Amino acid sequence: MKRQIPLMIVLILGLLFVAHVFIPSRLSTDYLDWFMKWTKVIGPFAIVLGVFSLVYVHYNKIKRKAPTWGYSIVTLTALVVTTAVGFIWGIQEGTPYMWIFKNFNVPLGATMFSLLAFYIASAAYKAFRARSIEATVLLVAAIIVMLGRVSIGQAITHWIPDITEWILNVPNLAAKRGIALGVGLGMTATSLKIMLGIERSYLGGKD
Amino acid sequence: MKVCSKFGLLLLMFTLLLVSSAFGKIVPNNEAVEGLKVENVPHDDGGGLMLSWKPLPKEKRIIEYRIYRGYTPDSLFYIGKIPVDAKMGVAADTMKYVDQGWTFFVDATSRAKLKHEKGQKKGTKGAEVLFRTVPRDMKVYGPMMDHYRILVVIPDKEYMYHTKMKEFTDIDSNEDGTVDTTSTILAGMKLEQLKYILTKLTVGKEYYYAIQALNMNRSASPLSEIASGQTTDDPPEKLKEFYAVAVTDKKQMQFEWSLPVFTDDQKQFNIYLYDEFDDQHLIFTRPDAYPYTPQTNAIVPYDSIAARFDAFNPANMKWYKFNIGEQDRQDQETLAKDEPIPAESITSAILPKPPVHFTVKDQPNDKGDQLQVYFGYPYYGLSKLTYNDAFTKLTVNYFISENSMYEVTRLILTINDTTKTEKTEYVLDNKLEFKVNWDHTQPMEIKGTFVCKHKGQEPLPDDFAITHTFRFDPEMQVVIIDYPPNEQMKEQIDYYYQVYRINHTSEVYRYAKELSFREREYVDKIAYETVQFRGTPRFSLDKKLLYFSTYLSVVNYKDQYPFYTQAIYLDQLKQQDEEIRAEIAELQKELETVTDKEEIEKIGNRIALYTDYIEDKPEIVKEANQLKSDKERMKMLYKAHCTNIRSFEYYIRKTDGQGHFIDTPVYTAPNGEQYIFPKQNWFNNDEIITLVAVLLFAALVFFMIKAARKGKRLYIRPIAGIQEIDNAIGRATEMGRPILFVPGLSSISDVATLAGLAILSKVAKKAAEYDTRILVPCRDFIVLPIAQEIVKEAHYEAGRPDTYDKNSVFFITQAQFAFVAGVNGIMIREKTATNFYMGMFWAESLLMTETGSATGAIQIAGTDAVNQLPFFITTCDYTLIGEELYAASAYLSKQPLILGTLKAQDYMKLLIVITVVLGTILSTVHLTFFMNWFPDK
Amino acid sequence: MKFADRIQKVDRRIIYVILLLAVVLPLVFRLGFKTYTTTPVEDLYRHIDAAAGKDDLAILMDFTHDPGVLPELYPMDLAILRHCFERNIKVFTISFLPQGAAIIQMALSEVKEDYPNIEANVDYCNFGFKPWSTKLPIMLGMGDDIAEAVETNSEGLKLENLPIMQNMKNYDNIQVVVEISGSSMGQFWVIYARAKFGVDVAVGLTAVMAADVYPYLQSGQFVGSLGGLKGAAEYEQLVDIFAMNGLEFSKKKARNMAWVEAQYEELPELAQLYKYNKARIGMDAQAIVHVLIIFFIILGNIGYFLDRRAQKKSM
Amino acid sequence: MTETIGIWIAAFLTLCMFSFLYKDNPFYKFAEHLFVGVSMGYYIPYTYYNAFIPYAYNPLFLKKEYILIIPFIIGFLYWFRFSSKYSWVSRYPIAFGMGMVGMGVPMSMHATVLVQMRSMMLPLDNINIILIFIGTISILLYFFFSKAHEGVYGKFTSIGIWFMMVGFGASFGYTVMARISLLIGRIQFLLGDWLGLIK
Repeated sequence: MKRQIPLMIVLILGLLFVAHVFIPSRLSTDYLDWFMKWTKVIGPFAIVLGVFSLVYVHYNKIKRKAPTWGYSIVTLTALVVTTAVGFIWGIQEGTPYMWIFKNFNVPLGATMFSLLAFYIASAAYKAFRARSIEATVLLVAAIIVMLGRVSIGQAITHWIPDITEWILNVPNLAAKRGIALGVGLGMTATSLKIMLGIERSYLGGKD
Repeated sequence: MKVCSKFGLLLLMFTLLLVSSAFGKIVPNNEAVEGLKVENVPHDDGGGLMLSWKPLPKEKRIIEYRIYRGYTPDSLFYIGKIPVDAKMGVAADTMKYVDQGWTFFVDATSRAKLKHEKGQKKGTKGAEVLFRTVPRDMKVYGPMMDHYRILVVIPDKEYMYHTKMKEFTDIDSNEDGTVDTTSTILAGMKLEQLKYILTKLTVGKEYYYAIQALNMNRSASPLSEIASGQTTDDPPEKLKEFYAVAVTDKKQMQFEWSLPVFTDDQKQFNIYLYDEFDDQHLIFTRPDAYPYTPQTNAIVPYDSIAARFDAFNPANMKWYKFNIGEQDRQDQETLAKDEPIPAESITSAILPKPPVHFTVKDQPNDKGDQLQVYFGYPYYGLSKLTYNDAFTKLTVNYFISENSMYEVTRLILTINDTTKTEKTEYVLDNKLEFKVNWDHTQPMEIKGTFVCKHKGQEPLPDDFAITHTFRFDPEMQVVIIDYPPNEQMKEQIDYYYQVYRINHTSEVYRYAKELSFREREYVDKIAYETVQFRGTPRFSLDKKLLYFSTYLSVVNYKDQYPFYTQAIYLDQLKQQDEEIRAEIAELQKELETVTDKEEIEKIGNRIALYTDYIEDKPEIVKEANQLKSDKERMKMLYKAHCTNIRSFEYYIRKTDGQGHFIDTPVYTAPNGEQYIFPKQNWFNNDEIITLVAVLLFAALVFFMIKAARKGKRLYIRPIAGIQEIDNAIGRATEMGRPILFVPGLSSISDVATLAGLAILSKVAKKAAEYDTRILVPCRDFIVLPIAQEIVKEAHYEAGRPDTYDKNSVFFITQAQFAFVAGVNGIMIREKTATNFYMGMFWAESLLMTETGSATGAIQIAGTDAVNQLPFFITTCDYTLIGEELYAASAYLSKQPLILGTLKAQDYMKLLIVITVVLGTILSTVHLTFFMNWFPDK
Repeated sequence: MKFADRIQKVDRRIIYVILLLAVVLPLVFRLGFKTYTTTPVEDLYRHIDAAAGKDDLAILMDFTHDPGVLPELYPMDLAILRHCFERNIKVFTISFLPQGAAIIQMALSEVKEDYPNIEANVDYCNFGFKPWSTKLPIMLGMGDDIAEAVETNSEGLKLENLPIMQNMKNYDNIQVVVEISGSSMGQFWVIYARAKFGVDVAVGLTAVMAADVYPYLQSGQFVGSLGGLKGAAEYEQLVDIFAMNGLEFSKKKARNMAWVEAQYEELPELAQLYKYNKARIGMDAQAIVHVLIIFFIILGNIGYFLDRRAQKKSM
Repeated sequence: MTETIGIWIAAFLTLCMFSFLYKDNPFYKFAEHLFVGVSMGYYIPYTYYNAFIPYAYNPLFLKKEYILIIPFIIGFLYWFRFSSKYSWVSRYPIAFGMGMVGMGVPMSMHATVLVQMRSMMLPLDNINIILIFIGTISILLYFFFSKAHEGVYGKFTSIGIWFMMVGFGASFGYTVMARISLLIGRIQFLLGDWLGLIK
């Protein structure tokens, strides 16, 4: 009941999905439609887990007066207000909800992204170390590619753009292919393990 | 208490800020939209009106214009909006909205009650007239249906099996005081059984419109003037093109014309001949194929012209002129040409050659909704030619069009230079390199022949070859292909193919597809029947039912009844039959009394007609009507309906669009059948190799697990990152600082996440043994409880359940960068000594590892995200690359089941290497059959 | 020893400031590096230029991109539109993303400012936003009849009544489809429009995506491509040296750096506007930053090695 | 005015975020916590209106498809996660969603293994193809875990590492480039469109 039935569900649905791939008939596509329809019904309920967990963590911090608990108030306030605003005035363009999204979420997210360039610069200086011969090769290839994509590279010698292109088309292709093949096989294996109940960590717990 | 008040205070401030800013009426939206005009859409079927108005100035920050419509000026319903970018506004002077075609009206998910539009200020114009969308309340939408054209879309299953039969009796009083009663049986359905109801404007009716603009705060402008317009059914538009060609030796005329834009209410095309006295004679009509596209060309034999125009004499062709008229359902007609045009006289030698081997076949490996239409020999074209500086090397990029009858296995190209090098392409990778001796000031030719796998057809003719010409343009420095084209290419380029089809419950061919001269195959999608369309229903307010006509088309019966229909209720059928029998009996009685010969014949004919109607039925209908249960009978009829509506006859027309065309005959399958029906398949043969691979792999897994269980020692080579895990945990213990473990940012269905969690369980156990705190931030709320369980379990296993802190595994947020911001904060505040990143990562990886490296933590990463690996390798102390991550989880767990699968994976890899080496050797010696077993996409 | 230590311990904030300067300075003070044009960009330019002055040929620009990738793609939008307006090439614009519609508006009005004679629906026609779900019907339908497939322009006007459409029927009248996007949308055009109707397709992509199109370029499925800011910069240069000086394209001349330098001397004022140099200026900054980062990597590693050697010695 | 407030808030938050480059500080912490709260708060109504209403509520309660009661209940089972005694009940919805993995078995075999295998089997007729071939094979063997990397075999697999590192270097260079053009774009917008410093 606690473990066997969920595993059975996965096995049966999984086998049907394996069959779905090999059987093109209408019955098979109907099965997929059915599954998708149900999944779409089930899906929205999961968000409650996240909300509850977030509230729980921050509520606890506030209650215990953990260090920096004041910021937890900020988080909870923002959560409550944004949610309330969304439910009261709707989520269309022009509502306070979208206003919050545009003026809070978007700049915060975009800024995070543009910070990446700064991190790269400092990482270039502090963290990108030729710790081993392999890492050295990596850095040299990176430097060639970086030069090859700007006019300075061409100005130095036309070999640099040519080598850049070669790196992209030959070693890069081989690397991507080799890794993708292994990863693909790993994905097949993991899917198989889950389906057969060998891999069950996603269920959590032991009983 | 203090917490609560602080929280409350912040909440209050936040809300105040928002409310004041959002609803402070900061940009007054006090100007109404002006200049609203409603005009009839020209050339249409009388179902379209066009609105235009002046947009409000940019400063008003309008985000949308909302459009309201009604058939009286005192109640207008919301029908749609035009969203606008608030900052940029509308650049044009006028805005337009076209209310045309079928639009959504109502369905079961529409709002429940009639509701006034929000934001209407009492006392202002429009305060009472505006309503939101049409509600699902029958009291409101029911009567509205009389004022529009209505199309109801009903799911098949509901219509066939879940309706309530009801008889309606209508009493019409005639002028002379007598009354006619007609009774109709209809099928009753609830609104929620329908898919939805669509609406369209009706002809000759006045409709009222108004516009309201919403600004950035969603506050509404005052209502515009209510403008009205009347729909009128205009005469059809002029056809743009019309060509007449007389093919003298075939004794026929060929016509071709262009399609009008509005086809909705088109009835037919009429072709007229004007004789030497300018008298008009109708010589041909082509009915429309609504709602499909009709044919835009016709073959009219001289005989059939003569049948309609006695004095027709082909010898006088030069006197005759021709024109075409488009006629709509209201019988309005527009002629295409102001002056009729003469016909071009040709012989059939000028016509193109018809495509060979035209075939229609069920598409294999599908769910039964596709047919293959193919014809002709293969074709290759050149997409690009590149050369080296000395013009000694030429790279040819080609493409091949083939069909399932002639599958090209090899392409042999010859360049017509002095060396006449011939090159054979074994693997068709669209690229071939030549050493040439080309005087590049001169044009050059390239000739291609094919080697084909032909399936049951005759092989390609020996001399079949396609030759392209190319020349070098010195200024542009490029090679130009087929310009001008040679004779052979000219004959190809000038023509295209039209595929026509007709199903087994209709009377006219419909246009399916146009194919260019390059194409040789077309897969025709025959969608499954899922819905029925019905017109305006009756409705009953107390029963809350809508009533629809009960007839279902079954088959094209003997071409006499292209749409042979049957009632869906047996009772209705019996009643009908009884009525007709009674009518026959009455007529026979009448027959005994009349003496007039003509009258007798007339009545006799009617009796014969009625008897025919009762007796002469398609076999399937007869058989179905034997059945006792309505449901069984409908099952049978519905099946016939689906089969016939989805069976098609095909032919192909090769044309230049100007009347020079030639047809293939209608395709006849080897079994004599002309209507081709798409069959569904129960196994996808293209996937055999996948099945073999999956089975092989599953067998390997099975045996390896078995071996592992028996206790066979399975060797796994050491993996650098894994051995460092212990040291890293030990370091954290020594320093007395916590460990951070990020199980990736993806969901549980990601393999990397699972591998990360498996490693987490080992790390958590070690940490518990050393009594070191472990922090696990999660981004996915499904991963969260699982990670919690895993860490809890690890503490139990280590015998330290007391040290488990539920708050050490926690959720941060779903937003990618907010999550990273959170993790970075933890690293800095908690001063973590060791950071693990195991799972799936995106652009955020560097943000985390850089912060980690700044805090001086030992970092161990593992991911299969190829784009993030370089950053991990250069910033972390150890990195598990791709599959090493998966292997690590198995390596650490030491469970036979998991070790066994890793082993199986390993041997599978070995098998792949061997296969690939073998395949490469074979293809290098031009044996490509082996590699062709594998799928290419 | 001390040197190595000092290198290792530079405050990261100093690095941030240097980076910021390396980005800002080239943007404010133009460096004016000349770009080396590459074949895919030249091919696209040549293809578009071949429609100059013809009223039965147009190019179709698909703006399926959102504001997130504007920095890289917007200069392409401007450069191509300027090329077309300068050389009297008819343009159609379309977008399958709602945000793309606003970008089209913005780009058109920005370039139109400088070309007062260019008229909407005569010299160009904006098809506007078409829902994502209509992408296939439109791509395929244009092979038969553009007016029928697209139906209305962005103002809701029926296409077949517009002056620009008088000589336009189907893909035969489309010189090239230029797909400008941060996704693999261009491959849709190859599969549905190129394979079936033989229309030429080219793409403008973000730099990250650019590497993925090599196979398509090699096989000729894309007639040209603009990769990231660099591609845009090259196109800007081609427009300047040929179109702005009223010259026909010539690959020979484009590759002759001395000739290119000379052309820059005689540019009209219009070409000096910042918006038409955005990609080249951006590329200058990019080049500087690349060099800076390479310098950082090398310097950082020198420190690292000195440090390690010192550690080894002391052991 | 709303807009102005909006721009100021956005600017303030941007600065808070950037302040992290200097060092961790209360402003950054404030922005970070705010971001967490707002983004979660954004998801709740979004999911409600765009997933729950159209896929769960409408079909069940308005279209009266009563069969959907079953997934509705399964969805509710997620909430048992909060009970310590019955938390196993929440495995049911998780297991239901996991059924999809069945498709993953043949699909990933087809799409990532077999298709890649075919593209590797090209005739070895030029040096680049031979290099790609050797590279791919050696990378595959590098990930072969049943044999230690020793001797000739070890040398061969280390070729794989070299290939991978060069490949990683390329994608490294590309990513760096992309990030920088993003920053340049942002600063161009800031300096040009916002402050009007460059023209």
